[in-house]
Amino acid sequence: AGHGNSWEKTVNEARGKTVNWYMWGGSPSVNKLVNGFFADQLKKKYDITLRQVPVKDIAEVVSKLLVEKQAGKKSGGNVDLMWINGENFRTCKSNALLYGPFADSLPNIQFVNRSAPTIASDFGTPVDGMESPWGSAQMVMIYDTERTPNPPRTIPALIEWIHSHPGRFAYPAPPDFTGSVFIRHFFYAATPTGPNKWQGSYTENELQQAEEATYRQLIELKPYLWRKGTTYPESPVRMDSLFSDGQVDFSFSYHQAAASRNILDGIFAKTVRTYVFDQGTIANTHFVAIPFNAASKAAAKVVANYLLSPEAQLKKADPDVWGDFPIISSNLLPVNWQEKFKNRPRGEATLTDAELQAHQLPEPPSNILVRLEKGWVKHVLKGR
Amino acid sequence: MERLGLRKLTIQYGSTTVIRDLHLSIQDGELVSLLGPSGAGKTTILKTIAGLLPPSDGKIYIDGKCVNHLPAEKRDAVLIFQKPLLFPFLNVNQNIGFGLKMRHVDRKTAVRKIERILEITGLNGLGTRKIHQLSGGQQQRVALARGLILEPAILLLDEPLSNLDPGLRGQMRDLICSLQTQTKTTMLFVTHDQSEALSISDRVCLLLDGKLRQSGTPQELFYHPADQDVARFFGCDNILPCQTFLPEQSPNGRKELFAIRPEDIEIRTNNRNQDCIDKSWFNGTVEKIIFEGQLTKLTVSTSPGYDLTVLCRRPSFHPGQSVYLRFPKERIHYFQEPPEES
Amino acid sequence: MERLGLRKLTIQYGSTTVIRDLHLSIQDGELVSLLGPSGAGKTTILKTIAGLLPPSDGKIYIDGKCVNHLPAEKRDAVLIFQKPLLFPFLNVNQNIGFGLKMRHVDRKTAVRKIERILEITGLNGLGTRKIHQLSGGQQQRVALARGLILEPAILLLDEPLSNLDPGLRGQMRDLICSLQTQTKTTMLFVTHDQSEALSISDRVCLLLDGKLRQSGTPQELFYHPADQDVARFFGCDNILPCQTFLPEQSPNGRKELFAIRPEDIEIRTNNRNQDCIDKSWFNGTVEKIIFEGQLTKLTVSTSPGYDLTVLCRRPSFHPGQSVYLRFPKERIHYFQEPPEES
Amino acid sequence: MFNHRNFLLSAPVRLLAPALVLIVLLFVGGLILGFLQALGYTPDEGLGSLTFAHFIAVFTDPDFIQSLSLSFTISLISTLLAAVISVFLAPTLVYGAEKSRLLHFILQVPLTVPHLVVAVSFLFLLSPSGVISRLCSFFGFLDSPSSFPLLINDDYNIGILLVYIWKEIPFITFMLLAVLTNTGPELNEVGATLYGSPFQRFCHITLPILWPSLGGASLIVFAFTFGAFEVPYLLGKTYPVSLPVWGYKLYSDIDLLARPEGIAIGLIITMLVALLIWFSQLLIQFGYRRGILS
Amino acid sequence: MKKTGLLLSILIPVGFPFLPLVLWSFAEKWFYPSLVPRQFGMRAWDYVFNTAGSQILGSLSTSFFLAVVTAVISLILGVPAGRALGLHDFPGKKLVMLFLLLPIIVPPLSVAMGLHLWFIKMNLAESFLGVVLIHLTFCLPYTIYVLRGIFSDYNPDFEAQAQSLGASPRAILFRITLPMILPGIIVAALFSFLLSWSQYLSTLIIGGGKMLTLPILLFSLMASGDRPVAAAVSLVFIFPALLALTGSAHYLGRTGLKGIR
Ligand SMILES: Nc1ncnc2c1ncn2[C@@H]1O[C@H](COP(=O)(O)OP(=O)(O)OP(=O)(O)O)[C@@H](O)[C@H]1O
Ligand SMILES: Nc1ncnc2c1ncn2[C@@H]1O[C@H](COP(=O)(O)OP(=O)(O)OP(=O)(O)O)[C@@H](O)[C@H]1O
Ligand SMILES: [Mg+2]
Ligand SMILES: [Mg+2]
Repeated sequence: AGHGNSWEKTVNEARGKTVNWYMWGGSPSVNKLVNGFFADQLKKKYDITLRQVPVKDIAEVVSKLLVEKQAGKKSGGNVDLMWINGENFRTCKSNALLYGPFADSLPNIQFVNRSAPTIASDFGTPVDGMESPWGSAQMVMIYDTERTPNPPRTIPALIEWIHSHPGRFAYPAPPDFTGSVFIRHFFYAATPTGPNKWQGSYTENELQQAEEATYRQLIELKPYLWRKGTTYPESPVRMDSLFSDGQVDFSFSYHQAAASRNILDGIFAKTVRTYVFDQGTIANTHFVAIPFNAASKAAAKVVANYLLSPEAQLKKADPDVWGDFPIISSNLLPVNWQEKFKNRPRGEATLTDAELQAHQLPEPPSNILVRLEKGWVKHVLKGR
Repeated sequence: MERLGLRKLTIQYGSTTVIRDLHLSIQDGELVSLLGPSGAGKTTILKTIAGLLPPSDGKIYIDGKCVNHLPAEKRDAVLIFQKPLLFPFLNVNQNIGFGLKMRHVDRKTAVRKIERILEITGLNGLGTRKIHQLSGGQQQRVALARGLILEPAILLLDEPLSNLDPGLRGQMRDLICSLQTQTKTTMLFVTHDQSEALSISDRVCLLLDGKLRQSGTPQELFYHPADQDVARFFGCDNILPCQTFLPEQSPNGRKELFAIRPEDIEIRTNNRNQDCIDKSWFNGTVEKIIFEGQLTKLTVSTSPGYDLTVLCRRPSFHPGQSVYLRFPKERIHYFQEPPEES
Repeated sequence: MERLGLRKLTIQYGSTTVIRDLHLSIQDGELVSLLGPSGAGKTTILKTIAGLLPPSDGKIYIDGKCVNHLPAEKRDAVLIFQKPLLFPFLNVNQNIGFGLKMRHVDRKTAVRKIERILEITGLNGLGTRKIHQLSGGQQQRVALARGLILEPAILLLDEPLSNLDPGLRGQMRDLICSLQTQTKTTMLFVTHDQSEALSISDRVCLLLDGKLRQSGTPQELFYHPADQDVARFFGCDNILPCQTFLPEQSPNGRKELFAIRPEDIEIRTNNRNQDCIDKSWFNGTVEKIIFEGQLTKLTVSTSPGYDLTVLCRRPSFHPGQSVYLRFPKERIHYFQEPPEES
Repeated sequence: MFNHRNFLLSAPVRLLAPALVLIVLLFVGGLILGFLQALGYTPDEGLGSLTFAHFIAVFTDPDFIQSLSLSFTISLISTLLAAVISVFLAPTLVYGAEKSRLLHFILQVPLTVPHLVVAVSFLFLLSPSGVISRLCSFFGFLDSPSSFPLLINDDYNIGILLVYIWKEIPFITFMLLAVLTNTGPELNEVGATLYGSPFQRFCHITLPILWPSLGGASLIVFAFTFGAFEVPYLLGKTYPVSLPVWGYKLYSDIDLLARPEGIAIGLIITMLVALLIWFSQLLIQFGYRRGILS
Repeated sequence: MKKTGLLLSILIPVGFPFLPLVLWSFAEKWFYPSLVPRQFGMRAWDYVFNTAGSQILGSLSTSFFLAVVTAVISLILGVPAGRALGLHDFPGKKLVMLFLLLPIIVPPLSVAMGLHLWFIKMNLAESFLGVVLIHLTFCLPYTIYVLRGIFSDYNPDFEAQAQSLGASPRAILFRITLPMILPGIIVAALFSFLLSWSQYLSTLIIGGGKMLTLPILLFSLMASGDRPVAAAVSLVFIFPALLALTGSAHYLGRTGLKGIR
């Protein structure tokens, strides 16, 4: 009851406030969901004005917070909520840029299986309630059944395919996050003992060997890539255009429902489908966090809580809306909601939950991720 | 009654003195012209009177009151600039009424006044025209009207005719004269054109090198110049030593130079000997003949070694011809003071 | 030898005809001036001759060859514009040598020629000056030199003096005259100033309303105008009906009007009765007296109801005075043709 | 308060003061503060930790030469091309269609379109599947889409150059048009009567007239393209990147240590531009002394 | 004839880049290599005006007010400065001019980076005022540049004439000086407006995304690869600028937008 009481206070405090939610603004469907349904509901339910601030890369916001901290701006900050995970979270956490812990005080956190490793830690960094989960995603390969009836289902097969189809494959240049996740699959393929190796303990030497093998593969692949690897699509979106324009035969997305969305928007042909590698593809969780100097912390918490509500999660999972995985476990939900989640529609190109869950790989710790991105730039891109 | 009085007026731009110790007094209803070559400082004087430039010394009186410390908009002297300077974003009526508006004259009176002034400046029917739809002469008339309508104690006109065609210039000159007679406005009219100054004004003031050299009726300045410079300014190039040409006539030893106007010199061919026995005639040779229309200009070299300029009508000489010349006694002008070195 | 010939030259801007059926012929070594009021089309003619404007009809001959289809740079006619239009990015020498450079004249010859022309235009020592370091008169001289150095078949001068101070204007006029005598360059000199045209040229062509009205020596145009407009242009305002003033002198019935120059009218006070018995004298009343310096302008109303303009020196009349006037027989100019309606 | 008589009569100093204060505070102040930060100043550590290390890090980075030469080539080529085309375009417009208001309006349109939008539209035009590629393929010039040459994110920066040329030609042309209309056709007519052929007139009259403002306009174009971010960011290759893109990437890196280096790159751009102005002034003065210019 | 040829040879290269923007904004389905969209539709425009309407309208008005306020302040400071530089001669004029006009050449990037930290400290970062200030660093010099040109052709005798006709200094300023330089003021305002309107990086650095102007919105949309939406927003972005140009075409006269960047 005490718990409920303090939450009531939070909700009261949040009333009439504005929440500036800084987030990647590159997806019209996400923008539409946030500015439309979410904003309307929050206004109606809590009298909170949700204002989306679209940014190109959330890292810019992290660096902005760093400067604000440096400049001693301890309150009244403009960022109330940010969509974040991985390296950005690690930077924020280690530089004390976050308000919290707050996630465990959200009433709706009860629907989340907090002990699941992908939720308890974010790219190897313990979450500790400093951020609140609100969705998860998995990388899927995208292909056109008309052009490539039998896509390669393993990394080695993909490599072989690229060799025999020069110029028909491209990947975005890391540190773009889609490009980055793609090379992590190569890194896992180059790890003899399998991906789980990096979740536990490993030696520097082992890491270096796997890294070098990864780069060797990628360098060797360069001449067979689109434009002979002299340039890379700078975003997944650019790669999607290349794919839909028939310049390349594959695309991939760190979002399992993106292809269905694109078919609906007329960007992809109706014959486009997705698949996952036999060894699996990487999946992760994305979170929202509240900066240390946020002006409307209470309202931000209410928003974070709302994002975990079955209603918001179901809406978000609708392929017509976005198609993002729900982060809440349906077995923790009331029965009527369990039904709704089970029967929710799926896009025609989206794989089934079972298929996807059977092929999930964890993210490596974010320090490895950063090393891979930097190493790729140095060795593969610049050729040093 | 003295409308305008300047007492020991000195004006400087930075450290260069343009006008030094100027005295001037203009009576009610007079039209005085201020004549001087380009750069003499005429505009400078008008601007100072109008209050647009501060004098560095001296006093300015308008209607008997010293106005040195009044800003331009409070002085009852209106300056009309050389260029019409009509406000291009206002029409003719609005331009003419500008000064009235600034003085908060009520609309009705203003309209009546504007109508009357349009009438007397011959601008009827042009009231609603835009400025760029007017010819140069019309623009200048609007500028005049704009000043006249305020009925200032004194109207200062800065070469209002110099931007006009010769034909128009004559018309405008007549217009100003007739306006002056009609409205009795006191005017100070600045010009660098002597015939303009001589023909238009009651009194001419000649300004040379920042000083007022002579002031008087047009005839006084033209026929009785105060010094050599004044004489030369009015086209009297023949300034000669008394000793050489008039050894016995020289009334007293002090006078060293005299002037004779080119059109006053008598000239004859020297073959009609019968008349030339008079001692007052002397020899010369025609060097150059330039036909200038009404008068023809001869350059005649004389035996004492002086080149004389002679103006005469329809001469029948030819270059190289030997002629007789005479200076009619009554036309010789002796300078009042010993001429300065220049 | 004919240097320049214009035959039935017609020039239009769009659909308005500025020059109609112009004939003109200029012989080798002549200095002809083309005189006309502002807007008469003088510049237009020069530009057409120089090849900068295409004529809409007629032929242009230079040195006997028809040049209608040659572009400006291939015509042997050099135009000197009203403004000096010196190239600001070149110094004096480079400006003067511009035409030689265009003709690929070798450096040595060019330097020699430039030196000579600097000499005769009085610009010695200014060769390396920048343009903006020159006075207005010097700039105009450089412009002249720049044309003269090319020794063109004909040099076209467009009011080269009109931008200069009166003092400088006289000097430059003399310079052009002396250059013309020295270099024997054929020149067509455009001006709107009659005294300039009369004093400078061998022959004057008067352009009015797009037509060549009269062409002849300065004296011919001044004293024997071809028609009323020409007479009026040269300041002869007294154009009178023969019947009223000269009933018996009228040589034949066809002549309806005559002209008498204002300075040619004899005028006397009518109190000296002894002389005025002659029938040729008639009565008048002085209306207005304007002192203009050398001459004084009288407006005299006559009993037949005409206002005459009379110019005389040092008159002793006063307005309202009754005077006697006479038209000397030999000064009366009958027009050759019946005057047109205007 | 604002005194109207002061506005009309007072000394230039008082008229200039407000603008000068603002520019000195913001512009000069910004540069100085930037310099301090590039030297490692942080509010926490104060002035004690100043060091040239960040500048040295930038200068010794092998990417620096690459980025510099990339930025320099883009600016130089686009400036040169735009200047050359404008020099021919401006006289054609003045002597060919002086009074055409429509033409002038059309030519002004590119001036109002932001670089960002131009970059977007050229992306749509030039990309491998862009409108031009589609046109080529429609008319059968292409056998496969990948045979269309790479014009965006390419080795030769064709896309960036085209955007700049499209934007800057009108800019330079308008500067030149103003000079030509102010000068009027008379000098050219003088040249014609002094025997100059059209080509000689172009070389000996039109060019010298245009030279000063052409130089000024080109300088502005060069400096602008040298310091601009949007176009190379959107249309440039993945690697190497132009100096401003590199600078901003470092500045907004989540690694705080990269920030002074980013600011250092911004200042290096500023210094290079200042150097360029100084050098061109020197050239002009040299030209004066030698009598090449006047 | 020749004129028409010239007109076309200008119109085509100028107009061509607008073609893909217009086509894409109405494209529903447009796969390579078809020359024109296979299916036209209003999806993108629907997104711009309905779905994201409030956001786009919001950034449109942010951009607009930013540009207008910047232009107005530039004029208030720039008119006196332009007058001093155009009308008066004084020692050190060249140096002052260099100072005032240098920001035209120096990229705003460096200044914005330098000021950012202090703007945060003074609570100017992510504020309207802060962004106005950073825009002023390059808009004001442009305004001064334009007005200096206007004032160097300006005849102060008009003011003297008005004063002699009895106008007080205040009346002279509002009834003579400002009307006389109105074309210059319009051009200068347009310059400032356009410069501020299309500014991206310095707005981003100082505004930090909070000042959501059109360029920032367009930039984040560019990442989406939704070409129809990007094209539609681009067109929305150009439109007010073109409108401003058309509206002031009368004042621009023959010299036009000389010197705008
Ligand atoms: N603002 C000024 N600063 C310095 N000197 C000036 C200024 N205005 C005029 N002068 C100088 O003062 C002298 C007188 O100038 P002013 O304009 O009064 O002559 P002006 O008699 O009106 O000549 P004009 O007939 O050419 O109009 C000239 O030598 C001129 O160079
Ligand atoms: N480019 C033009 N287009 C149309 N009409 C013109 C043009 N140039 C001149 N005119 C008209 O042609 C007529 C003759 O002009 P022109 O310049 O030849 O006169 P001008 O005799 O040289 O006059 P001024 O003495 O003023 O120089 C004038 O009525 C003028 O308005
Ligand atoms: Mg003057
Ligand atoms: Mg002319």
